[in-house]
Amino acid sequence: MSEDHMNPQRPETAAASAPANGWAIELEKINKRFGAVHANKDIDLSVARGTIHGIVGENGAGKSTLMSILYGFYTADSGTIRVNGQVQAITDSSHALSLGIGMVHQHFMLVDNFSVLENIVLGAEDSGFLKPSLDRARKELERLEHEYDLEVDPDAIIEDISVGQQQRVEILKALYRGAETLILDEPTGVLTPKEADDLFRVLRTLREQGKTVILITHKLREIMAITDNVSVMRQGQMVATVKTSETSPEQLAELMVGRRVLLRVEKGEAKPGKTLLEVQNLVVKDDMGITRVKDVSLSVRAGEIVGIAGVSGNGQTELLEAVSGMRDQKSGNVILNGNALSLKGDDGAARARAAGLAHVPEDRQRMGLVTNFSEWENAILGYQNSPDYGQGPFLDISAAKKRAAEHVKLFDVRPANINLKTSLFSGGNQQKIVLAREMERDPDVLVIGQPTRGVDIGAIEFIHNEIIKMRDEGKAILLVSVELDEIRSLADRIIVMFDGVIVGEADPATATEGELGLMMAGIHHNEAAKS
Amino acid sequence: MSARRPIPRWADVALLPAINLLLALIVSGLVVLFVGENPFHAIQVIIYGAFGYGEGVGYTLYYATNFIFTGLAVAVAAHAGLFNIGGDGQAYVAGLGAVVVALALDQTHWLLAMPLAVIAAGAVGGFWAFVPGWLQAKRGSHVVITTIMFNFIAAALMVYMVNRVLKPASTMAPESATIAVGGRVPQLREFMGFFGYSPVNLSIVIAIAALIGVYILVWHTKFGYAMRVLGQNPTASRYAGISNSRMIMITMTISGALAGMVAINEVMGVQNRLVLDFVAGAGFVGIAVALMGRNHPIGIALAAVLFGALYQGGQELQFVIPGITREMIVVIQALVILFTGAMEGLFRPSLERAFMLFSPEQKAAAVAASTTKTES
Amino acid sequence: MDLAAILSILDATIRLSTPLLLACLAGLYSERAGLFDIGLEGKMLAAAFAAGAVAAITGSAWIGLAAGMAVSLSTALLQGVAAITLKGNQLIAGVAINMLAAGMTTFLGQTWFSQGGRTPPLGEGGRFVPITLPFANELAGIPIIGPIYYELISGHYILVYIAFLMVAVTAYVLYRTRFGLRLRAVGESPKAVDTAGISVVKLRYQAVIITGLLCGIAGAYFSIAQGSGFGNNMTAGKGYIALAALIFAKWKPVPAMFTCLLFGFLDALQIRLQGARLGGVEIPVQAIQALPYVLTVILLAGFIGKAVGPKAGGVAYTKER
Amino acid sequence: DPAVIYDLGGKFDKSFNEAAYNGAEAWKAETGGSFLDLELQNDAQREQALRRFAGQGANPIVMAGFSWTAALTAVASEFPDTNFVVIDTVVEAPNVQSIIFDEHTGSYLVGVLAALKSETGTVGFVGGMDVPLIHKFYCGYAQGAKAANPDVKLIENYTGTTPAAWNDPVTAGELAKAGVDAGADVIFAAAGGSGLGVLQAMKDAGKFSIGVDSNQNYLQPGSVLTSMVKRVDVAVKNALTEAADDATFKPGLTVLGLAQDGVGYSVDDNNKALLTPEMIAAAEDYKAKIIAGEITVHDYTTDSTCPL
Ligand SMILES: Nc1ncnc2c1ncn2[C@@H]1O[C@H](COP(=O)(O)OP(=O)(O)OP(=O)(O)O)[C@@H](O)[C@H]1O
Ligand SMILES: Nc1ncnc2c1ncn2[C@@H]1O[C@H](COP(=O)(O)OP(=O)(O)OP(=O)(O)O)[C@@H](O)[C@H]1O
Ligand SMILES: [Mg+2]
Ligand SMILES: [Mg+2]
Repeated sequence: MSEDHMNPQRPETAAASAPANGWAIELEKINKRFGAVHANKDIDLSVARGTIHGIVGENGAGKSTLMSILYGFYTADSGTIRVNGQVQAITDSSHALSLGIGMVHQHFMLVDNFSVLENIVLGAEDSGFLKPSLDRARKELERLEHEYDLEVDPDAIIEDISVGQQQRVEILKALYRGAETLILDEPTGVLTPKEADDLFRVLRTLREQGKTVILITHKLREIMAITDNVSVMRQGQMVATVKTSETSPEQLAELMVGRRVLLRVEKGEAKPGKTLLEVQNLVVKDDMGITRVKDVSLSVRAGEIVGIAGVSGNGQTELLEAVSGMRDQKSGNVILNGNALSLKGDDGAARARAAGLAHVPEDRQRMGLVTNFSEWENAILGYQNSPDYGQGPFLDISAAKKRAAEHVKLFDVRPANINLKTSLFSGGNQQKIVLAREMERDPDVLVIGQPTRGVDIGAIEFIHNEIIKMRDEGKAILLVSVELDEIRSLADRIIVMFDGVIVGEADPATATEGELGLMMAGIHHNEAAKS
Repeated sequence: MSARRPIPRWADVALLPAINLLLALIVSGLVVLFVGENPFHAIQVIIYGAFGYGEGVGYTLYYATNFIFTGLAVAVAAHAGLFNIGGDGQAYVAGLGAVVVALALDQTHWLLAMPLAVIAAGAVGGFWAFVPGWLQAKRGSHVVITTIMFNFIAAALMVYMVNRVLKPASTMAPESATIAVGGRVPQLREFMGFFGYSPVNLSIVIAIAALIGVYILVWHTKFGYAMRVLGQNPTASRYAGISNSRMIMITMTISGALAGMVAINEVMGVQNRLVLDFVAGAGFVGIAVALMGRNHPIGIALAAVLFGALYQGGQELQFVIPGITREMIVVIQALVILFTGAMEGLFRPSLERAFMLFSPEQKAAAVAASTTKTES
Repeated sequence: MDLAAILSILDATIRLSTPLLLACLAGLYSERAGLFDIGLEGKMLAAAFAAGAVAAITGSAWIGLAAGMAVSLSTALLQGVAAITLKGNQLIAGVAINMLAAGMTTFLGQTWFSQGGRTPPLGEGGRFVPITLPFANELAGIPIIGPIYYELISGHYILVYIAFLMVAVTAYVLYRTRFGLRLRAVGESPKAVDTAGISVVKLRYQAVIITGLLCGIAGAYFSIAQGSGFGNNMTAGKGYIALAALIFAKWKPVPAMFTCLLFGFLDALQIRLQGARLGGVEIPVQAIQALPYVLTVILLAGFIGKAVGPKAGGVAYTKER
Repeated sequence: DPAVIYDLGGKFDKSFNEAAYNGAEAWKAETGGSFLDLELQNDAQREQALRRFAGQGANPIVMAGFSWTAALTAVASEFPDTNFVVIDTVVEAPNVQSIIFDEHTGSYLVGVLAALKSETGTVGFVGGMDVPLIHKFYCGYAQGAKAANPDVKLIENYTGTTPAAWNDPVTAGELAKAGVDAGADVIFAAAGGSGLGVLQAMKDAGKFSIGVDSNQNYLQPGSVLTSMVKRVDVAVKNALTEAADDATFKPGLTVLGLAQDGVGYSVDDNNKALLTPEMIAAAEDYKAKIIAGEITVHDYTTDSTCPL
């Protein structure tokens, strides 16, 4: 990479002179357009071998696009890629793999109904027959697992294992293919702190072995904790590359968003009122008939936020679905505003809404949105039968559009185009669309799952403030998040779930991360307190 | 690779289909040439036969009426994510509803008989789709299998009903008694001499109403909204408080009822009696019509007229050029489906490139892109 | 029912399920690769015609079979170009193929043979003959086992044995080979396949080729084994039934075999029940003719439950605009 | 020019449409004339085709099939100067000749032959679809078989319920095989193109079949016992000659039965060896009695019942 291509506004960077081990990856003047969107504009990026290089940036800044180009999944419109100093025209993923570049995508690229082993050998089989490949992979896997302390059951089916484990499979997949440079796109978005720690331990081991890691994340804490260098992108451009040791979260946040961001949640005392949501001895099964929620009781009062912490897959999802009427309870009761939620029919969610509940689902793309619908159509999802959106059987489109426009304005959804398909909005903005819809109905009870998953820090700040505002208006809020930080800063009471039961309750003001972590691992409160 | 951009909407909905249709006609022309006839003459005859004179137009519209009904039936189900292959069977059994009402009321007036027959045919056709819908909703039985099976069951049922129940004992032909004038749907030619002897009848008004009705249903009612949510994302529809099972059953019923309207056109409008296999594959043509019309009423109307024109134009071709047989006409229809439906993307890349060249700013970008590309 | 009657019905079951099974396995490859195929009917019909025509001309069943497979293959590739390369709607592609085959076969048949689209009846050699398995005659005398071996196992066309062999081959390929792994993966998640460095397009074409070849055998079975010469539309909707069987079997090879045997059995049963009486009253023949379809629906609703196909089925794979 | 319009089965249905076509071709060969013809695709085209040909001045217009009643009734009066000939149904109009065949009597004779040929005492019937005309064949056949052998067992089968029933030799062949397994050694096929499957299956089984409509004995020589011929070809050929001229045109009903050789059983080199002189004698005896009115064969289509 030559000096004269340097962007003059760019703060002087770690990338200026060649590092001791040389560059693993050098990108020069990369451009990529998607129709009218200029996703990558003249991007330069150099990654030193044997380092962990972070990339941060707002939603839609072009991070994933850049990495997809490096991985050969997209082709750049122009620009040069050097791998180990050699110019390469990476035409497809198999080419990237052969150059020792592996990638763990933001949305995992796994075959859900395959076993771990099958996913790992897919595309890297030794011969036409599967058995020798699988046998060799099993041995190799044992070695890798041992070397990096990455434990997964090779015969487990992907859809049965937790996201954390799925991610390990993705990493193992890359390592199995001999990756020297590993790209991770938002790897911790779905991980618990413990799982994230495990991941970082693995990444450090990789670095020790001389491998290179590129890490995209929205969590500045992680950047500070693990990376050597960090690059910041904004609106398709690379705005800075700095040594991590020479920067601070505040500076990074400002570079990303272009303004100061408050990295803490500011909230006053909770003033709890009467109980609005009560769950009594709830038992819930999942689609496979496995009992996921085992005799859970809890209550949420007006004006308080109850946070449910726990490693994902411990029944939170089914709890949320049962409370919001999407899934029938096997036994027990869900009482909304004093009325038990009826189990009749498969439209329970409508009855829950009628009783004053709003629901921000964990998985916005699968549940909270119809991604093929335009923004305005999504703005009425779940409330389509409300008289606000038309008398009798007819749908009043202009009323719906008007409401959608209000949502867009209030929640600063970008782009502010209510006719755009929601699949074309970034994750953060998709989340805002869902939040706006659910919050603006003025519900008594708000149930929220993973409110800031994959959302950039600017949007997180906004979303957290909105949730606090709801609480202060006297709503009962049940919050599920795998982000301990988030739970601790938002919740007034914390309930920890493990294996379908509540293992303890904690006060966010006093509970330490260690205590919570132990409870999330299934160790009961008192035991946790003792240890 | 060269940069592209999506072609303008008008080109997408008009130019591209026109090019595709042209290609289909060219390939069909080769088939015509193969049997030693003049392809240009053949195309001329098809177009003239379909649109060139009143009676031809009437026949085109009569066929289109059927295809609108079956196309809408497929489309409505498709919006809810259901693939109804059973339009043929639903239309067929609906004939029972139509003929029973028509025969019972044929001494009164069509103003009484027709609405009641519409209800009866709709109910029977709807029922024939409701059962697969119910099985899908409650038992998870794949609606594609069940509707295929119901087509065969309908055929068996109708052979029995026509020969053993509806057929007057003394007649030779397997058909019901003839419906008297009071039970017939008036022909358009009674009001508009233009249509000659063609059988286009007031059913086309029902078809137009159905087009508008489906448009309103799908895009302007809460039910239609719920239907589309289900079709796009069944998990999201549960989240939205929509009863998926109820939606499936109701949608299938509506779909079957629409297919059932074919019976009004055929039984009361054309044949004046129930004959075996009166649907003549219109249910299957409906699949192509709906797919080519992209499940939108306007598209369906256009596709239905296209197929109507191919049927009628094809018949004209047989009259005028004896060397052309009915199988060749099926081949031509298939080619039209192939090129305008399945291979509609054939020219999209070239069109995209062509439009690039007409857009100056894009042209500059493309040139820039290609030069940097060659440098690297 | 005596043994002879049972053997008669089971024998017919095997004959009737063979083309269904071949078509069903054919569909399995495409659908596992994420391509809906309602064009099985058309490919079989085209193959039946080609096999019948070529066998009539050359007098060789084997050349006829090869011709049937070649024509079915090219038809499948046409469908593949539409659905894979041009990313056209897979259902329309299937519908078009079905219509094209229906029209083309009769049209060409009439042009070439002037028998209304039929191909000339086949003489010796033009048609497959049932094969007698080793020792069938010797063992025929042994009670129970003998007749079962002689009537049921032995004495079928070679294509029948190929069909059943293909079940084992398919199961092996699908679950024990690299190709099978990739095939199953591409129908579930083409993106995962693509990022693993495998060409989705190539894989889907490979699947389409196998589909074409198997449909070719199925079609040839109609015209040069079970039948003698091609007749218009002689596949009579079997392609749709095969599709139903595939869904019924949840896209798995061994269940596909049992489903096709079941469908074949129901058909054989229907044939033998015509004219049956219930409580002294003759059951209308139409009721018996509808029986296989009614029973299928009942079995499906009662015992099979939800069939969830390959997740990526029906959509073309686009990685980039 | 005269015109011939075929029914939905198409010109080459191995059944009456094909016979009509053959008749027209024979007329052409004999007279050197030419004719127009058309295959229908659906019922709505019947009136269209009639008007079209009549409007073009085609005369006479000949059509085959029992479904023409309504269309011809409507159109005949519009073209009083055109002569129409319809086969298999009756339309009453001054310019229409309706030709119907006594299929039941012809079938009766092949029933007699079948019963006499059968060694098992079981004879079969495979029809295309369970429609009245096919029932008429069956009912005559059954009466004849019973007459020749009162203990005869009859197996009655139909190929299907969709239009494919007329073109499904595979299913028809399976029906024949099932019949053989149930003891039948002679099977009468009245199933259009499907019948070929019966002929083939019976040949494969080393048993006997009976063809229909045209003389099908040549299709599987030595296995086709005889064919129940229905001389649609002769009717068409005669119609093309006679109806062209008003002087020879015979409007009204023409019934072609055994006496007119409109129906009958075929004997030629292909099946001579299969029929013993006694069998032929018996058949001729029944034929004479039917013609003389000593035996009445019930016609199913008169009341939709079959007295068995
Ligand atoms: N396949 C695509 N087609 C069209 N536009 C795209 C496509 N992928 C990305 N874009 C556009 O490119 C821009 C950059 O997207 P990219 O996925 O790289 O963002 P990102 O930085 O990874 O964001 P996030 O933090 O949300 O993951 C987006 O604003 C989007 O509009
Ligand atoms: N097919 C597409 N067409 C247009 N834009 C797209 C497409 N796919 C993704 N994008 C855009 O790419 C950007 C990022 O997409 P990506 O899938 O990485 O984000 P996400 O997971 O939805 O959200 P998050 O932002 O943080 O992770 C978004 O701006 C999105 O709108
Ligand atoms: Mg991203
Ligand atoms: Mg993202």
